[in-house]
Amino acid sequence: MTTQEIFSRLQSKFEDNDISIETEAVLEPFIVVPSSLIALISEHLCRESDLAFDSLQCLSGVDLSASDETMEIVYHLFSMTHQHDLTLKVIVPKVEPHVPTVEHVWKIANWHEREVYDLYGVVFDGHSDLRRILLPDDWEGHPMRKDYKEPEIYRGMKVPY
Amino acid sequence: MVQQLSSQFLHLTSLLSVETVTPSEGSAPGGNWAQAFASQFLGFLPGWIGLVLVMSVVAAVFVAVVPLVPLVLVLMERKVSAWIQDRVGPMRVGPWGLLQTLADGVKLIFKEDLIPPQADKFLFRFAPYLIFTCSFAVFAAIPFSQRILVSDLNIGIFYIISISSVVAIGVIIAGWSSNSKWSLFGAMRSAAQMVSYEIPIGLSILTVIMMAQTMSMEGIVAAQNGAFAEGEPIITLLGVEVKGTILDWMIFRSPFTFLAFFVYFLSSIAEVNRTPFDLPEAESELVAGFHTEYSGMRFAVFFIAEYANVFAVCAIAATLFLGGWQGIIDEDQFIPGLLIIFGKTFLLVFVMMWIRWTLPRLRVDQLMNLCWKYLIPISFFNILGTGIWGLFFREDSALSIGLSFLIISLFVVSILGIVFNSFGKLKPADQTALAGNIGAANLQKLKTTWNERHGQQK
Amino acid sequence: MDWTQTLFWFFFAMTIGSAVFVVTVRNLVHAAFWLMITLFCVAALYVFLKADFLAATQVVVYVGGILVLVLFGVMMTSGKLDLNLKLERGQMISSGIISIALLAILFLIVRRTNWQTAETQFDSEGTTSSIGEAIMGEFLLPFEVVSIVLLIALIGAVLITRKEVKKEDAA
Amino acid sequence: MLAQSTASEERKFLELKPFSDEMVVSMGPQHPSTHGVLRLELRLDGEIVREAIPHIGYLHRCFEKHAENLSYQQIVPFTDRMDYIAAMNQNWGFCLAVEELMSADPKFAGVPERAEYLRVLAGELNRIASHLLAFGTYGMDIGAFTPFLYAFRDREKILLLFEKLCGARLTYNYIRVGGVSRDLPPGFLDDVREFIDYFEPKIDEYNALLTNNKIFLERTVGVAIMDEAMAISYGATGPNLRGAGRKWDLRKDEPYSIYDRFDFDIPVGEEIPEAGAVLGDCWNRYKVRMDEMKESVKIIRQVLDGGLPDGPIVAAMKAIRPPAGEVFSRSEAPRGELGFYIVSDGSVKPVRLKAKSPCFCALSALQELSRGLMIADIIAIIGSIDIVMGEVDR
Repeated sequence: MTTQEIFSRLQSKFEDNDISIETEAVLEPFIVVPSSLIALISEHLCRESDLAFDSLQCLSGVDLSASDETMEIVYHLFSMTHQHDLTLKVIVPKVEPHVPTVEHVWKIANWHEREVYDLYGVVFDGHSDLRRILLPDDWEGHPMRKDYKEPEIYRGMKVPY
Repeated sequence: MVQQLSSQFLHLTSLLSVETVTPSEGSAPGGNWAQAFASQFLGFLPGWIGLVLVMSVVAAVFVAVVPLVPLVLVLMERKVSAWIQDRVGPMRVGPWGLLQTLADGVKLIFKEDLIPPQADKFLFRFAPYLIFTCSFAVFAAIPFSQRILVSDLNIGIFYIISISSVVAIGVIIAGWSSNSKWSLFGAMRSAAQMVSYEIPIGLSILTVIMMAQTMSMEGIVAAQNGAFAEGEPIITLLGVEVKGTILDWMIFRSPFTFLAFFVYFLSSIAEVNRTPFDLPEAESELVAGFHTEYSGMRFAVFFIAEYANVFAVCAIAATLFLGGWQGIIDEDQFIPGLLIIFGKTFLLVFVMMWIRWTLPRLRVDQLMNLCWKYLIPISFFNILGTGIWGLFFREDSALSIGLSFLIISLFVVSILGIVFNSFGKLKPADQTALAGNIGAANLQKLKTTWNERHGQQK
Repeated sequence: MDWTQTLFWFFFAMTIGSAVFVVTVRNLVHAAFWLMITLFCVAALYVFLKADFLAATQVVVYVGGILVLVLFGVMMTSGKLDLNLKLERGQMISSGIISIALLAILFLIVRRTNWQTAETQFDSEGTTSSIGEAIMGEFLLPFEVVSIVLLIALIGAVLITRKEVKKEDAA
Repeated sequence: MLAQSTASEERKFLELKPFSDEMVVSMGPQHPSTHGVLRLELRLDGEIVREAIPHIGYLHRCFEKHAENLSYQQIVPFTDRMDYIAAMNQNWGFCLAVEELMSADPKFAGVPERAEYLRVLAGELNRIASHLLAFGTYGMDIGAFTPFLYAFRDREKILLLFEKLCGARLTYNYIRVGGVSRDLPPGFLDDVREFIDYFEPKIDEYNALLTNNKIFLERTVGVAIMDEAMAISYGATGPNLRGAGRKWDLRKDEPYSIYDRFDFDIPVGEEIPEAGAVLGDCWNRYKVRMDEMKESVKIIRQVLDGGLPDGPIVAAMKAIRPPAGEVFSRSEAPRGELGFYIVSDGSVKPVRLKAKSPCFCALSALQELSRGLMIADIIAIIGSIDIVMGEVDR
């Protein structure tokens, strides 16, 4: 199933919402969904037998530039059953970003979301164990953001060397 | 030359006999020996001071000489493992790396002796010595030839069991006092393991005691001497009287002792914490188990004690089941008994090393399963069988030994037959399963690859 | 004084001294350690009595078995070793009375027993065979009864400590 | 004869009622068998593990942040440091992603054929080296020391080949965007042939030594079953997924490079009721790796027999400046599917680079896998999912 078909499926299912597709001038088309819907849509995509996106390939945060007001969270989905793939994007504000978790849909989302929380500061609502994963627990800030300023001192150690 | 040396060694070692400690008059020959020695050379001193002096010297010699055995074993282990693993092993220190262990020992002595700040310092220091003492005290009752025996106790083998059971305490104390959770785990595992495996060991030894009807180590060795030929030489070859045979050895005396030997050997591997039963110090699970926190000389002491234990259990196996210091030649020992028992012991030690460098490690529950569900029932069966065997054959005769040999060979042949016959008929999946059971697939595959290669060369 | 007597008194003093430590030391594992010394010294005293089999049994059973289990139990409660083991006044009095009573009984027994003196001839073959004959002969019935009691205790212990639940729907 | 392996089946359903307090032990970051600096927070009831919580990040080197400040070619050496056991495949995965991104650019002619062959050769050799290490260390985890040394003996030969090929033994930086860094040294193909002729019978020897060993079977068969659904949900790929019985290999199912030209099988786990082996248990995960080595040998043999085409080894291009856009590209590394998500704004540096590490996904399943098993089983699991912390932490 192509992204376009899936998009129309989603549109008919979630009528009143602002789901859009980007196919022009990109290598891989993707669908932009509102952040409040991502959990529902994910569940739909995973559970429907003809979609059956049973595998979450990757969940990444993207911050394109320091001047932007928003960040993206990108979901790369893949169906092992039908061997088709799909890219979902969620746009979140940089100030207090909140996204519902998809942990209950794909178990791997647990760690991926922790990583995005760690590096971008996106809070995944409903996540069972939202802690930092790669950085120390007491690290300040979210370093993968473009506007991140590294601290001068961490636990008495000089950080920039 | 060797006999001279060994008799001199006897002069020293026999003085350490426990009889000298007991308040006895004329009952213990060993005591007399030491007293005579003391009064002859140290007569100017009050009797008991001289005796204590002599005993101290002997003990010092004993403690100085016996650690040479672990020294050799460590090197042997490294070389054997190297050969098995397609390497050369230590090569730099001395010719063929012969002095490697010595160098390691020196290194360990000069290493900083670390004691974790949270450790129970008194027990932490004490534990290695407890293990060391117990490991070496065992040697006092092992007869290394007809003359080299520190003390021929009435309860020889029982004394060995009792002393070696104390090692478990040393391990527990070492693990607990380190105040490290890994050490504690090692200690708890070893407590469970050693206490459990003492049972099959004890029961297997009991079958031998039942056959020999004595607990004295000398007595057990004597019981394996010429029962078949009843003191008369079977054959005289080139002027040498061949008196005993291998069939006199305890292992072949009845089918049950044959089984008991393997039970004993397996359990003793567990008792000395070696792969596949090295759970107390499983390095991939517990870092180093009970001696995780030890360093320097204290670690070396553990190490030495471990190898002393290995040697001791193998020497005991050789004594109980394989005829001890006796060869199959005459009583005057054409080859010195010391060499014979060392040969037998090192053979068993080699098998232990072979096993260690080949097999993976069991899990705790499997270890306990093996002990409680297999080895202990087999041991009880052995005891029952030995009792019944003893009822039928009150004295060992040509009949009993022949029958025993027949049963054992039938047993072995049938097992081998089952294994090799059925193997080719199985599906690959079954082969895998069976291979797990007996390792025959390993043989089979090696055989085919060998054949292929040699076929190709032709 | 003969040197053997010196040794005897040495072991005697060690037994009493380490036993005192067992009850006074605060740390449970240290107490177990001193108990080990006590048991060893008692074994040594058995040797003086020429009861070699008994001495070895003492070491196997008490040191190699029971003490290991004691230590095992202590380690299971690891982390709780710093408990304040101070007694209540009431416990103090009651335990004092019991101890004194026990001491009195022991003393009476010691006084009334007809101790065999040094003239008694020991079998130089050791005591092993006579013990074996006694157990397998005169005291066969008590021996068997004791073994059955132990077996029952063993089974009971296994039942109590290890409860395995088979969960059919676990997968 | 000792036991059918019913014990392991029993243990699957074994639940011990807790009688003692929980004990919390840190396994790692310094521990012999956590394969690097993994820390497991073990909550134990005696030997039984109630919960094993992985803590990662001890080897976090900010790969993704670094990458945002480097040109594409400069990132390649950083990928070496991800999975340092299979650095070739990491290079390759990254280059594939960049090349896919550049394919929109008409000036980019694509990777020359000779380079593709060289990549396959290097990649498959490295797969063997990686699986050898997995096999050796797994043996050591289970307690057998000797397989480890055998594995290293043979891995050494591969490392020597790589040293000839690119001068490095561990971090190769060989596969570059658009091709490979240098051509074959003289006599290299003969050396490779000599090696695979030597190595192929060794696999059977290793199977005889370890795979079919009774104790090894007891330890691994039926332990920590990760079935297909669970593996997919956790994103576990590669041998971990194939061990669960799913025949899925990007080299076959979504062939990249020139893998469609080669004839090879995809080994999957198998049920062996007699031995108690269940799909997705530790043994099957391990066994798949052993079988994959044979398949890699097959591929290498085809590369050697087919004859390498002549030609350039790197695509002609001025600067690596992919057009704006984004791409998510996957490749089959020894430890599973390695994905790179690259967002480009048309400059020489990526705006965002995310590496989707197979070990990261597989490791996240550890917590669920280890519940109710024993300490020794935890070791068996870590070894069987074959993690490299450099890749997990990036």
